[in-house]
Amino acid sequence: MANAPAGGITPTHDTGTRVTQVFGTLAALGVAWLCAFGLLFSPADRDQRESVRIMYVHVPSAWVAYLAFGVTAVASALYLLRSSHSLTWDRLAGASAEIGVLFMGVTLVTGMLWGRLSWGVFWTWDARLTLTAFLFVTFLGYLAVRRLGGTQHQRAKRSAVLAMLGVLEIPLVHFSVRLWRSLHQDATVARIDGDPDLDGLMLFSLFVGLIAFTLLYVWLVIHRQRALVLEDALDDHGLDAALVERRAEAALQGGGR
Amino acid sequence: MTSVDLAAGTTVDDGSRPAVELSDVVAVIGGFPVLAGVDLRVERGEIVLFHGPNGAGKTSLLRLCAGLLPLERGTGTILGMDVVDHRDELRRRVGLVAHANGLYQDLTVAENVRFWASMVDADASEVDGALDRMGLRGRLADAPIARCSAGQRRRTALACLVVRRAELWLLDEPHAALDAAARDQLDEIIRAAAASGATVLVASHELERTMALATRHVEVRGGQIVELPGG
Amino acid sequence: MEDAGFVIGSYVVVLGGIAVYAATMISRARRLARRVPDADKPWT
Amino acid sequence: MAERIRWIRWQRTRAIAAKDLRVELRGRVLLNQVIPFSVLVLVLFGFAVDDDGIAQRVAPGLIWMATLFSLLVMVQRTFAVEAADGALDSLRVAGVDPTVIFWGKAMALAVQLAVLEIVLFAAAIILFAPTLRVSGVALLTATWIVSTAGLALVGTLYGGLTAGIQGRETLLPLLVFPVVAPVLIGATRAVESGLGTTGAAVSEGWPWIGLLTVFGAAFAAGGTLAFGPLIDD
Repeated sequence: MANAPAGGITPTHDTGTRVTQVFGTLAALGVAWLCAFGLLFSPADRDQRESVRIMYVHVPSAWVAYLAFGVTAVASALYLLRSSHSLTWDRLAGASAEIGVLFMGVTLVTGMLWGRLSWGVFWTWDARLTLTAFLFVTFLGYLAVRRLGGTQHQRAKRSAVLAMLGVLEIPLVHFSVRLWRSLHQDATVARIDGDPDLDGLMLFSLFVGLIAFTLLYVWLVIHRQRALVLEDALDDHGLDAALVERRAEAALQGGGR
Repeated sequence: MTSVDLAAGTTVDDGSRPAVELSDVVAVIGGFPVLAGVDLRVERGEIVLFHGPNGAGKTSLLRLCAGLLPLERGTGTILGMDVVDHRDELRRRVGLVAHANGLYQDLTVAENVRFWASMVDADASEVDGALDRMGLRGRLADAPIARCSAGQRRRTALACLVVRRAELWLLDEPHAALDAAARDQLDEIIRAAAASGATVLVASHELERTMALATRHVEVRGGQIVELPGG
Repeated sequence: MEDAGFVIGSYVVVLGGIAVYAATMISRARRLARRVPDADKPWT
Repeated sequence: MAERIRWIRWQRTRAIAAKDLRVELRGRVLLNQVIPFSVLVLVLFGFAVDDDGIAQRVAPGLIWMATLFSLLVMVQRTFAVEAADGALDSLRVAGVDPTVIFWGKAMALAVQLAVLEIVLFAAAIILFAPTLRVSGVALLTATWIVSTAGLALVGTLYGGLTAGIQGRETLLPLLVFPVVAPVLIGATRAVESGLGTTGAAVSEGWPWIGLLTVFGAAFAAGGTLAFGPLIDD
């Protein structure tokens, strides 16, 4: 594929604009504050001691993961229901799902690290952790299906329907795991985020963490969504170039007989 | 988008429109434009022969007419119905027989035809009629497809077309792997179909054989139609 | 700080993971952007 | 008019189910390959678990794990029959309504799955000799029916999506296993209650039947709506 763009002039803009710069810097500031406070200033918890610091990254990551999958579900529904079937919704769903899987992954890892410190075991079949793992695998499947072939609208329709099925499964998995966990009368395991008594400053920092991670999510999803726009545009350009080649092929073969 | 006509007759097409009308149609498979701007018009009752080198797009053209290949660009109507908007409706009246005959290997010839008949509520007499027309009666009808000859499978697939009352026949290399007798029989079947009002599009390499059969020859190259003068 | 390994580790996992993803994603976006004319970028 | 259409759709659904079952009777893949495979999986579990006490306790779980593996094989087989000779294309070219295809194939898959589960249950009784009691029969039968329906619906739905796609052997498990987790949990607990393993009471099983029914209903509705867009281009 010739890398000189079809437009001839070398484009100046990449996926960044004023909007992304604003979100990017705010997110960076928020995360910086979160790390500083989380690691240095915040007091250790009475009974969880230092391990509570993990909460400042674990809870915001989990929040963004669920937010991202929510956006994917809403965007998928909008793609299906709106008669315009605009691909923007599909690309937003795809970008948000990819970022959701990333945040869900780190949520699971930090959850295990925290679990290891709090109860000495990496994985407990806690209802919430199990649902998180379920969503992680479900959306890995979603991303795999997005990469299947077909036209852009085929991809969009197939992915949107799969996202809707994903939403349908959440309550089913949630109730079955909760019903299943209720059978086990193991020791009253402290809830995963431990609900240590958060004093004002700790609560405020957790809140800053949530805001910072949400800004980070928005920044990432804007860039990723635009990258998908570029990918689709390249497909179309690719198609134009391929059409030119294909039509030339006809003239070429003509010389045969 | 299931159309309301499941039981009643179709309500969309008035029969006057041409069987196939494509303008600047582009279709893509895996990023490659198999059809790169096809313009084609076929009247009802014609037998049109598409020939051209391998990979020219003959099969893709037939699959597009059968509503199996999504339209990337351009517009098209089959039997008067838009390829995109009325896709389910037009599919009901189109029959495609390709290398894969769309038959169930483990079922017998008769069972296959009866199954496809049940998909369009054709009754037993139509099934017998189709089997007769294709010379698939008696012991032949009870042979499982897996043990049938290429000719018998091809004729079974055509019987399924007849029983489905397909108005547009799309045949991809119909003469492939057939002996001389089976080929003549096939030509008779195609002529009879056209005589009874069906439109037949044939994609084939066998120029001499199908030259006589077709009312028009169209050369396909590089995903486009290259009209031959006079034809 | 007690359990420093795990606590610092969790921060490294979260922020490191996000940073790696952001870097690869944006550099790929920049490469794509060079090959697509500005007309096709709705945000410009 | 409406009932006439509904009658016709039901006729076609039955025709597809009958076709699938006849293809199965002729090919006998279920009898000759899938059922031996599932019993073999059970035997391998037996080797792995090794301790009779534990084996007896986990027998219900092993039955359903073997069923899930067999479900994947059967789903790929039912759509391979269609794709092998381009029949799925022919079904679509014939303009057969996707909902009819979905329910027809799901019914045929459910029948075959039900047969497989009975054989597996008998094999587990022989291999692992779990406690058996008459009072649990009603619960076991309910579990059998409801789980089979749920698994058949999910299998057909995601089998349709991956039919004819390269790499479907790996994509299908990735899509199906998370979704059928509730069935694995629910059906295992229900069978445990039915058999009385680990002293579970029969009454403890019925909430799980409720959950499995909701699961089946969700995928009956979800499948009817989603199957068309998923298999269609």
